[in-house]
Amino acid sequence: MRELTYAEALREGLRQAMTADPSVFLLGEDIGVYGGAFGVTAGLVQEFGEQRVIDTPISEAGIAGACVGAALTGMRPVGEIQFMDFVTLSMEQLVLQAAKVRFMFGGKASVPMVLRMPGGSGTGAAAQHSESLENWFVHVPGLKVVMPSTPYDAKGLLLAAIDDNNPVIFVEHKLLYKTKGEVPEDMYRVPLSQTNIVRAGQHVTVVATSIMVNRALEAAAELAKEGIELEIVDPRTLKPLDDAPIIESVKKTGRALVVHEAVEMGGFGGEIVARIASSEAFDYLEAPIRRLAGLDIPIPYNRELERATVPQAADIIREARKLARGEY
Amino acid sequence: MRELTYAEALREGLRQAMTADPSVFLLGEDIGVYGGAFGVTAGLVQEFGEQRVIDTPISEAGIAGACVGAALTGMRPVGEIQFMDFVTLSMEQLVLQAAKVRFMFGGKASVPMVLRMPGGSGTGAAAQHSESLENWFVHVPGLKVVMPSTPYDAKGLLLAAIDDNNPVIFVEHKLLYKTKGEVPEDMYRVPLSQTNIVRAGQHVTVVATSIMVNRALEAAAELAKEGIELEIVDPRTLKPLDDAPIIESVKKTGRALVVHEAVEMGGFGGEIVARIASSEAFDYLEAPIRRLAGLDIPIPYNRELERATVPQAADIIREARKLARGEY
Amino acid sequence: MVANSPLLPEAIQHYHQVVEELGPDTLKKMLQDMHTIRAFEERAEQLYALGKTHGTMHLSIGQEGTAVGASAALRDGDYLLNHHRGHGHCLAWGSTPDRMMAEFMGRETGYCRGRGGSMHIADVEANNLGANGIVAGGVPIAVGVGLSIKMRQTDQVCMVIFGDGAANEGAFHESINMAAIWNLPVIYLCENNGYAMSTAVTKSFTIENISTRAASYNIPGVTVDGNDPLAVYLAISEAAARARRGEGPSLVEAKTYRYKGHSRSDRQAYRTRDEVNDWIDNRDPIKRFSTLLVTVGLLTEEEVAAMRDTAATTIDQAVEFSENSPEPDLSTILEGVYA
Amino acid sequence: MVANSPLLPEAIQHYHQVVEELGPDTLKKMLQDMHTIRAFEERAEQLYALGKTHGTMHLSIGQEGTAVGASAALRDGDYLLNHHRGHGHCLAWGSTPDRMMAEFMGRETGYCRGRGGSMHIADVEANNLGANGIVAGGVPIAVGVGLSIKMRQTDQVCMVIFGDGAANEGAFHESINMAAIWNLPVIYLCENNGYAMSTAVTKSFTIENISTRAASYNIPGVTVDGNDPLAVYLAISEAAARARRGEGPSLVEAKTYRYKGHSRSDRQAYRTRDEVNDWIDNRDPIKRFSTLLVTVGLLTEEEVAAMRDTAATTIDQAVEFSENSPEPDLSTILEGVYA
Ligand SMILES: Cc1ncc(C[n+]2csc(CCOP(=O)(O)OP(=O)(O)O)c2C)c(N)n1
Ligand SMILES: Cc1ncc(C[n+]2csc(CCOP(=O)(O)OP(=O)(O)O)c2C)c(N)n1
Ligand SMILES: [Mg+2]
Ligand SMILES: [Mg+2]
Repeated sequence: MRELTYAEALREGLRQAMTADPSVFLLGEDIGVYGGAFGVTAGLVQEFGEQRVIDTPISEAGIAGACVGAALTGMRPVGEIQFMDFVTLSMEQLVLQAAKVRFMFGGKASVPMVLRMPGGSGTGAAAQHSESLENWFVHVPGLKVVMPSTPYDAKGLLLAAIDDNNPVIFVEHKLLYKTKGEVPEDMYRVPLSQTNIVRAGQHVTVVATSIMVNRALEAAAELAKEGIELEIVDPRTLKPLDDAPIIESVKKTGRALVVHEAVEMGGFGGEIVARIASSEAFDYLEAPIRRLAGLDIPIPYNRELERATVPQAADIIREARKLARGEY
Repeated sequence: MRELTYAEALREGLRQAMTADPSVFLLGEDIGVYGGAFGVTAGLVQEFGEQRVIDTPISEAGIAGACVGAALTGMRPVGEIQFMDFVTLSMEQLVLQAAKVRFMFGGKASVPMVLRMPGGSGTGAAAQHSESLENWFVHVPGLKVVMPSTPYDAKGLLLAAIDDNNPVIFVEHKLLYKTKGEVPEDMYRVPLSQTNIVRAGQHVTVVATSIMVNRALEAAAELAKEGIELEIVDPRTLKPLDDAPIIESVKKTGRALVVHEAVEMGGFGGEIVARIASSEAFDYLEAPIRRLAGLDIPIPYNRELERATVPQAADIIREARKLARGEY
Repeated sequence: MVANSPLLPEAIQHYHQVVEELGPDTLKKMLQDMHTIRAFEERAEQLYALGKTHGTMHLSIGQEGTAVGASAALRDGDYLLNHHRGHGHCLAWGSTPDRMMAEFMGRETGYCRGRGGSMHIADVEANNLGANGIVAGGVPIAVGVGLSIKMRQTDQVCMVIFGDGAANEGAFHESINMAAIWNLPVIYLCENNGYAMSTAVTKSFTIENISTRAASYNIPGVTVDGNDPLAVYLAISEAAARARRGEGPSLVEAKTYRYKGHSRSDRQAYRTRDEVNDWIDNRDPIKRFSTLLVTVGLLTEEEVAAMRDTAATTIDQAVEFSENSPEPDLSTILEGVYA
Repeated sequence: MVANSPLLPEAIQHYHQVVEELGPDTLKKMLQDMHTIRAFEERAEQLYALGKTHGTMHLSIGQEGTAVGASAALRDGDYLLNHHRGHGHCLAWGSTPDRMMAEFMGRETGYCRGRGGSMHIADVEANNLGANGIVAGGVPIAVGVGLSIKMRQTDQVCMVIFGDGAANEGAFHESINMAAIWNLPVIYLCENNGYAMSTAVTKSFTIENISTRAASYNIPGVTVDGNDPLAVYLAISEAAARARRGEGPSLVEAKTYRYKGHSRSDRQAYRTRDEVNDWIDNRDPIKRFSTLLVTVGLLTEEEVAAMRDTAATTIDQAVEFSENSPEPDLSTILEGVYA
């Protein structure tokens, strides 16, 4: 099948959604002629015009508010926050308005908006341009949180997110934009809240998100040579979470390693661990449940420090091996 | 010993800190002649003047920024965010500036600020005035997060937070302001990052924060009648977390229930569960680790719905009893 | 009562400007609405004191002129976003006191099924997109509503009402700028009642009129007497006409005053009783508007009194409706979070 | 080179206004600094192209006039907060190219021990509180610095530099308002280079001059030619004097232009090559200032050329210093998070 990059897959999803539905439009900083900081929207303004691909001023609260208001009144805005870090400026609109309006109004309004944003480190952009803040949103009732790891999922989940009648925080990863994978041409959806078993294996369940899925796959290939088979589980939608496949997997393997790039403390990994530890999988556990995640430091600029701050394939290999060998 | 309310204890802490150190000052909305939305700062402007008890415009990003700038240049600001919900407007300054400046500058600056804010539901203030967002901050390297449950801790932790050379998010609880407890008159400190065993017991470890400590104590009194003894553990400082006493306690009881008011999903409870599940306490567990926390909905206005959204003593009793009886 | 309220010469002038356009019925209805708003809020305060509601509330008693003047200038299909002190705006926009009171009392029959309460009353069917518990919370949303109108190519407008305090939130600035650069049909109505909670505008602004800030966005900015409903009507009408012509947003500042404390528990140490009384005695919008309508011969004093009684009856019924309404069923607690 | 750059009459006039105050040495040093800044950034760009650094960088080539003019107007002890396009500000403030280059190259000897990089260079000992990766990120911090100065009762001032794009962040508005109501010694310097990334000011503002926004806070607002260092010097001097007299903040807008793309990967589809060339050919701050100093007889053309060489040597040495400096030790990775 045809291969696209993650960025191209997203662009194709946006293009198809905009073509199919005139209420879909894009807004964000430098998404027009510049094509977005990571090129995701390149060419779309030429195709759909400045009325539907709207460059905004540098006003992240305004961008979020514009999405909320448009969504409340019949449109399906897809906003872009240039780097996930800047969503710190949109929190009030996202958390106190977008997420709550429907409930506060007794179920009588809906906010079908998507807010795309790239998270993650690895580009040397340092502490203020490298955050992984998805768990903040997971903690907010009323929001959905989606985090694709492959080009296929990127397009399919984006289309499903645009269809969805709720505010969806759509977290991309800078280092994934150039990764390639098979992407069908049709306007397919990957349903939200459907956890994916990326690789089957019987020894250790690795629950990984976003770029960590790729690193887990690398680790799995290595460990397979030692006879250790990882089962890699990608939730894809972090909220609402489809946790049944995770629990099932751990029941099978008896060992769980949860891997994400975000800082470990207070992160999404805790949620996964807690789901496992309070589930029927508890009785099947043969080892402590381990997390592998970002160090509790801001992302450093220096390349080596930056790499060492977040899990790499080698770290997954080390941890999974220990789990498999009963060294915990 | 003399009893004070939680609000009075905080006020006494502020007064003592301001008296002892001219670099300590307060700023926030309506903290002067109004005395703060919950009366915590009542009388302080009369005592210290408008130069040191500063009413601000309604500009939460500005308040946070003012704290950061003052802290960077030799002052020790204590800011107030009127309701924790409004800190959604301060996130950029707190997370991208206050928390990171020191690290980004190679350790060459410090940001000794405290930002006080009341969280929690129970006053009928509905979805936009009742949030418990502490885990967002727990997830941010460079911040400290403190959450006192008693008047004694409120004063002692506040003084320790003001002494601390890092940005401290100090989370109070609206329903605790009027609770009473013994508070020494001297300027004592409760050291940060010192978990407190509030009640000893051998059957179930209950890790509880803020107002849930009180509810856990109520539950413990009830369950004691049935011969079930809860051990109640209050982290007090959520970040950096002193987890050793928690692990120790679970090793003793073999059962853990983590209770907080914040929404369960993506909350601090996950962190506690994960610490336990990956620790040596794992081998001592006789039951799944359970969480009891806020429902995944915005806080409703209606009084009964509001109550039912967050854990009450009866819920703790039910869950702890099940754990103790091996019903999980 | 009518007699001792000074009639400003501008009021008469405004009356002559609008009487053709609005007609006597609308003018009377505006006064009736002012009475209804006041009665609603006085009752709300009582209910609170009696412990029949919990939570908080923000009363707009004294500010009724702005609410009715602004609403009268707009049409069915237009959008409203308002703020925490929003009972008056909702009533003037046409919400029924029954369902508002039921919401205030946390009942299933309330506009928000008892989930929202006083600070979150919305009437989505009437394009009232809600009060807001967050200062300036609705202001950025107005950009999106404006964009949506523009993209859907209707001739609707969106009015967003906020207080003086809100004009110091960054969101105010971002929103107006966006509406200005995109020429959106948004009316920014700043209801300047002199205080943000305890903070006087003189302490939080260095300018006399908040409408001055319109110049930062090169849009019209006017300040009007918020206690003169016709002055507000005229300003909002002009802003609406401009918006419908595709010429973009306007900032209207209505100067008014709240008689009650900020919310339920306010000792009001930040202002003097004399200041409050001066407004009540000399600038009350209901008294003034009554005097006007009596002076021009549209109403008799008796008819004015009857309006007050009608308002009281309406509110009695609203309370009765609410008290007879069920509380939300606990089993429905998880409803309405996701669509 | 000097010859073909037009000398504006204002430049001569400004020269006569400042020559007494600044003296020839400072004027010469300003030109030398402009050369050093340009050389630093040209080298930074090369190093990036050679793969010797990672991350991103924002070059201020073309904007050197604002940086040196503003710094010259302030004193030791004053505070600086600046922004992502900050190399020039830091160098003009007195930071050494060695440690800046080392930071840019992620070395332990850099100002931030290699943790910050280009966007976060700070020189805390010199009261340079740092560049900022967040648009308008430093702007609210300035309020706190101003408050702190006021409370400590020193005669320091705080200058915060930001771009045109930053003036559309809510934080800009909140900050200036707070500084205005409290009369804080803060100078807001908006370096308007015509674009925020790809977005022209004409698309994101409806006003001609961003300094117009000062009126919203009742503070002085002026717009000056940012490519005339003396014009910037004069405006900042006046703002500083005002601030030191306790009269509060000012907003100074310096209009300038960046020659390079926004950051490392910018195709610049949003502007024409002609537009860029026009600025380079006709308004270059270094050429202009050179022409001025030659015209008034302070320097010869040869001396100007020597300055360029000196700058090149300085930067050679800075690169050498950096390349010989160690990278941070991995074992120190957890350091510096908490005090
Ligand atoms: C973001 C935010 N900050 C603070 C508050 C608390 N608060 C509620 S109303 C209010 C005063 C608002 O003043 P103004 O905008 O003038 O409206 P008014 O109450 O005078 O009608 C404050 C500080 C809030 N609800 N939201
Ligand atoms: C809050 C925030 N939003 C967006 C960005 C991405 N960004 C970095 S610089 C920039 C343009 C800034 O323009 P301006 O303020 O005019 O400064 P200039 O780059 O022109 O010097 C943008 C959009 C950011 N760093 N921070
Ligand atoms: Mg007000
Ligand atoms: Mg610019």
